[in-house]
Amino acid sequence: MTQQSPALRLEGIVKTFPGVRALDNVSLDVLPGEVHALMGENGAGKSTLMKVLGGIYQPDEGLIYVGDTPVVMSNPLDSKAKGIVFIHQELSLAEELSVAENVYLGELPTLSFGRVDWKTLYEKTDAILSKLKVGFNARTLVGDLSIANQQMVEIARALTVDAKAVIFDEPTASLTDAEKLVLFEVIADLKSQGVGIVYISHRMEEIFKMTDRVSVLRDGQYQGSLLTADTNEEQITQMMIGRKLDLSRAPITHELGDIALEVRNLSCGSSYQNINFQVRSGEVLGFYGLVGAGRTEIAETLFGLRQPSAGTILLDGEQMHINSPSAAIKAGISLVPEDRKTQGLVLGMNCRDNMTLPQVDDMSAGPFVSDGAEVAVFDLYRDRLDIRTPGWRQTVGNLSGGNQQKIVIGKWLSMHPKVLIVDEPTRGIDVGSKSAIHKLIRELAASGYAVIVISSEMPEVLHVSDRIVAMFSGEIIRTFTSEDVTEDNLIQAISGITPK
Amino acid sequence: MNTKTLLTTAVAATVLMGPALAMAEYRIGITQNNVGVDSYQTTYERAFIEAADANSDVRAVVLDAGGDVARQIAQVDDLIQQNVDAIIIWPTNGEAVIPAVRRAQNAGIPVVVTNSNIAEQGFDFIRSFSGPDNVTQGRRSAEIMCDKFKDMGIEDEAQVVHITGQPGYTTAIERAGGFEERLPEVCPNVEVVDTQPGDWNREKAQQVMEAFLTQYDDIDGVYSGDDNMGVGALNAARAADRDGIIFVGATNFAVGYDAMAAGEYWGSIYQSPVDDARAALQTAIDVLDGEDVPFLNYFDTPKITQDNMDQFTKPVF
Amino acid sequence: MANIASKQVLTVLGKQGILIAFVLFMVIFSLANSNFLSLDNLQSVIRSSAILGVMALGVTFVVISGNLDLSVGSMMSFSTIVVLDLHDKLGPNLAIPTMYLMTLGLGGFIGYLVGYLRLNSLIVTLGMLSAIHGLTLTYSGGQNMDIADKSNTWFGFFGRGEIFGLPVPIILFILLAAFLGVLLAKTPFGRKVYAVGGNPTAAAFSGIPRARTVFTCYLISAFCVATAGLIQASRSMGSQNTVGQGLELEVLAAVILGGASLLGGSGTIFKTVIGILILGFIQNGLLLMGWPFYVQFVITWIIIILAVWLDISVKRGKLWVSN
Amino acid sequence: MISEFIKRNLSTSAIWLFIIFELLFFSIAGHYLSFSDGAFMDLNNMLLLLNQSAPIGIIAVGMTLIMVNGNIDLSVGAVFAIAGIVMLDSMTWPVFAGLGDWVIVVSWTLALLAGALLGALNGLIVWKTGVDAFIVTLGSMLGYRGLVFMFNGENPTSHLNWTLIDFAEAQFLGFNTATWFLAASVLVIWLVTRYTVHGRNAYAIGNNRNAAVNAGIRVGPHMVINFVIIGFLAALSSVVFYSGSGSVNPNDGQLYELWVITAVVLGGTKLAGGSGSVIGTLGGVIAIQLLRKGLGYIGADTSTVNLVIGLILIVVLFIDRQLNVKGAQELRV
Repeated sequence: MTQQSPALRLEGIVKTFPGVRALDNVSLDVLPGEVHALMGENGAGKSTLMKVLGGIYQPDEGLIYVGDTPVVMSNPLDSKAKGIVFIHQELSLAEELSVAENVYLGELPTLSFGRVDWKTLYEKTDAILSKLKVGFNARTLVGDLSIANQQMVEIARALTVDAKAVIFDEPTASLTDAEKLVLFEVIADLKSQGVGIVYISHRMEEIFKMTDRVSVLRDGQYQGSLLTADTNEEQITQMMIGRKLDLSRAPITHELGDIALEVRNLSCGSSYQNINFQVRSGEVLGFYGLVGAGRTEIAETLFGLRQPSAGTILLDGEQMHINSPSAAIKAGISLVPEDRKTQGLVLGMNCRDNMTLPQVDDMSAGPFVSDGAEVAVFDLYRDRLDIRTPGWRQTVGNLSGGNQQKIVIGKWLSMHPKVLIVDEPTRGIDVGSKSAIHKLIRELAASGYAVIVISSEMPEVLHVSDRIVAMFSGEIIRTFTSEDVTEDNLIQAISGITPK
Repeated sequence: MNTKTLLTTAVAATVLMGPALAMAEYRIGITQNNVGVDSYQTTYERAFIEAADANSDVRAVVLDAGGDVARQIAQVDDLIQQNVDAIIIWPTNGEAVIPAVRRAQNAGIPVVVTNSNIAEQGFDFIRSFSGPDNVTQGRRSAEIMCDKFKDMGIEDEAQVVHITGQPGYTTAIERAGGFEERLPEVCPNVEVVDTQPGDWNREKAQQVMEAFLTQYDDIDGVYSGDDNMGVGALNAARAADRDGIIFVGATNFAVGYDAMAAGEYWGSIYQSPVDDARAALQTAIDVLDGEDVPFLNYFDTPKITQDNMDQFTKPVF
Repeated sequence: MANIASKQVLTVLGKQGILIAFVLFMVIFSLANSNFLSLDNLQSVIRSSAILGVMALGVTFVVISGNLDLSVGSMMSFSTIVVLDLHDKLGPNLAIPTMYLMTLGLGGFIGYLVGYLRLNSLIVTLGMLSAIHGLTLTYSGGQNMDIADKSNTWFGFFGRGEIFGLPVPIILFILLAAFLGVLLAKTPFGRKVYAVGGNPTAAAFSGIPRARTVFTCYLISAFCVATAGLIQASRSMGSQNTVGQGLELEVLAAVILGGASLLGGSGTIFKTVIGILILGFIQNGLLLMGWPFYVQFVITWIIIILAVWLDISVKRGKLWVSN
Repeated sequence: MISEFIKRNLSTSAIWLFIIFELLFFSIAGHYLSFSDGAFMDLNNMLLLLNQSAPIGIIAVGMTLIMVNGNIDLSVGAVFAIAGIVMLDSMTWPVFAGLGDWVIVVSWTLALLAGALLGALNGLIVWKTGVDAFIVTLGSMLGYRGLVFMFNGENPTSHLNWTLIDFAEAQFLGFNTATWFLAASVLVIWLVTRYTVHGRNAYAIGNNRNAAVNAGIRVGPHMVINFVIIGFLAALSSVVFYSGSGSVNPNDGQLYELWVITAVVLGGTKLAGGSGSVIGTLGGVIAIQLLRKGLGYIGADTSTVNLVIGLILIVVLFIDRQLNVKGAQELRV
């Protein structure tokens, strides 16, 4: 290792909450000009650590150094002033304000009497934007930008200060490949300026492409750091979960049934055009593509949340008119939506009520909801999906991400659908729960469900799918079978590169 | 086709309204307190419009302040702006309208106050007040009650509760003042044990009375600022099976008149909104005609009790 | 240790705070005035709270579904005026159902605007507050409505009647509270109301029709308003056009006091009833102690803020917000 | 992007189109229905209109800031009454007896201070307890009204000072005192919203509170400042108005909150916060005052005024919805 002092150094950080030791003696150093990956399952302590760095939490013990100076951060602005900058995973922008105001949110340049110095503001922002090579300027309203461009605004924020360390928290979640390349250039640029970079991501490909070192947290404890070049995916995973993870393809061990769902020439405005595919019962059909390729929109159309502009949907060979979710449910289609917190769950409700929500009309004894029937359903799927909760009265908002996702899956399994659509089944879920959910999807297919899995993670699609539909820009480019799929041609298909 | 229709309408309107406008000698604007809040004010408005329509020399601009003093002041300014010949005002607040009334006077527009007078500082700016004498009404109610107590022989021990009108409203203040001033004069031993506002509202008065009934075991008389509230109080007493209470009100409403006929309600003050409205309009016309108008132009509001009610027709409101 | 103890105190207070406050008030008032706890007075308070209470039951549904209803006051005036007017024209047998239908029509209109057209409920009901008042005035011509022959009708039953010594308004309030309480807590519809209010998107993704659920909530609210109007009309046999003016805020205050969140998704009928009784007893208690009516305004202010504050500080685990 | 631009401008200019429509309608209808000689669109009548818009208008300017910030204030009517009482009552306090007409300055200051304090109290409660502003101010709407009554029981508080009234009735460059105060409030708050850090942060907080918090903006102090401003403006509206009328009923200002909110929403400010402008609000205020004035001018009665204003509010909301409606193929949740 080099002799230079780290850009950011943590020493023996301890943070306890009532009953939990969220961070247990964590030490970490990020060198100037280094991209340092921080990995760990959800609940491993990453976000607590970030909050300590952001001044939102004060550590119980331990010291933070920026350069050689020990610092105490009292709030996010304070930590930014001390040279630690965050780029958050969730967009955190004010849409009615201009790009410039968002970039300098919380620290607008001022003149006397608290006036905003617009001239300086626009000049400084445009200077940053030109570095990012984006197609909009400082005066554009953020609300008029695409999601990806909004993410670029978020990144522009990090460049406003003389940062010693920049922390990227899942920055590529909503970026296209082209935009990812710009982001990686930005990171390389920061790196060459001697900034220390912390890169948090679940995506192994990015970790191996981008980072110099990997540090792993597990259960609030520091597990060690490895040079990225010297390690591999399995080793990191093992550090994260403490055991080996099987990412190999599960063999098909059962016969496929009849065609459960067929879609012919389905189009929906500008979202997607001329979509054709079939799913058999017992089969897992993967949909792979970039965010915005039209995958989620197809799922939402099948579930009656959007109206197609053309095309037909056949279920068991019969043409269906699905104009509402209740019609879809009745027809036997279920959708596990991509965002469980906003779309999947009523967070203030208890576990049981969430699980039985779509079928509450059928749970009744006379005019009343039957407590017994509901608890029976809940118990069944709690056991089957191994949902960890103190009891059905527990408010769903208090569960971990993995358990929440299992509640959503249980909710739709209990409807006994013919076709189960799962959109991003493991987004934001720790590795352990991830593999449990993958296993579950395979089992569901084996027991005769037709399953559609939409995912942005290639290992996931490869792992669970029998066939994979590759989408690009609203169209199906190619449907792969398990024999002809390779990582290379899959990536080419979803990037709009025509295969040779 | 459309243009033609429009043209025809326009011509027709000119033909019909032109002469009418030309003939109208006086344009009189009125801004009322809060039409629709109770029947008295509604009947007043209707009577006023009828009286104005009946008089071919008068065109009336009829406005309503909705109980909001700011809106009333705006309406006075509007009337000044429209350059009416006279303004009649039913003040939402007897003092707050004084500057607006002064503006009217400065613009050369005579102002007549109706129903509820403005404060004394404003007397210089108005030509006349036309309406009931609310202080006298309060005094008369006290007399009605006292006389009844004397008949019953309880004038030395009787306990009275008092339900007032809308807080801050001149009529309410004047009636309450008159009552509380006169009662000790005629019946020095009668005690007013409690006073609460009923906001001119029957339901509110009923609630207030319910609490009074719980709180005081001995209530001999109830004075309410008007019959509407009085009937609310009566309902409460009936529901609690408390008989023998003497109810006296003011502004005899139809419901009060009926209750009197039924022997449940003792007395009130007979005050007709029709008389009130006509008197106001006539006062304004007289002022415009240059006649000599008394400054305080009270119309008579006599006592009405179960004993003499056959001399009065049932109020229409 | 002390910290944990205070946290437990906070939790208990938060969960049962409203009940504790309720009991506290009862004790204070009964010490201050011996008549306060008399059966007569208790009955009188509940009876006079019944009208407000019946309206609050309906508004509870609307609030749990994530909306507001500021039009209940002027809608109640409308029902009262209409049923009184129709009583003499059609007789009570026809007048009552007709009035219910007309009120439900207004509720349905609001429900359509908020449910199906997805317009903001605060503004819609604010507009309807004014519009329905205008409608009532147009209908009545601004005149008070009185039943001509008060002694010769059974119409007084709903407001003045008694069954086994219990006033009918109280019985109606209890029956409606029980019915709506069960509807909200025990039926599929009630579950949907909570889901739609708690997370409308997730409800839609679960196949629950938001529009129809919200629409139904406004119908329920209108039904309650019509019942309140009926009790009111029957009780006084005559009414002004402004009889319900301002009640919307008292009703809302009671619902909030009962712990329903304005964001939707939480609250119960039982808690709303407690909220109504607290308001009723404060009003009555202060009146009995001979305090002017406006002291009640100030006390209601303090209680509402304390109640909601306690509720949310339990949820976030601390009393004060720092940021 | 172009259609976005058109939509954005259409929704902000809609209120002015509506005002033009009202002017034309009342001019034409008034020609047939009014007994007045003067034309509706007479210059003096329009100047009067601005003057009459002031009481609601000055408060609405403050409400715009509050609503842009993502809050609401239902207590403005009660603050209006309290400030009026403080001003009129303090003019008679013996302490100030020697001041002559200078007492006016002192009384104005006291009233404005009272308004700002009551606003600050609301703001502090909203900030420190974390209770929703709707609930806090619903409570203080009652509580402050209680304070009004405690001042002077149920009696009006009155004091006629002719110097003060002359000041209120004065004209400068053709505009009335109240109009100047309205214009000044609009201008100052417009400058605050456009050009100050506080104003921009208020938009940011209303737009995306989490983003603002993450960026280190201290949400609480900004909210308190805005509540102080609206309290101050409610008091300013009050002192301007009561300078010209001299008497406060304890019930004055009731329902003002509803009128003010109506004006602000008509002016295009979003209830959810983050979007809106005081210029639009000025349009909303003028539109309402014009409607009241015009309906009176053509002889409509109270019931019609209520009906029309209520329905217009709903129609405006409906049109706004239609302008922002999503395509048929969009997600329907």
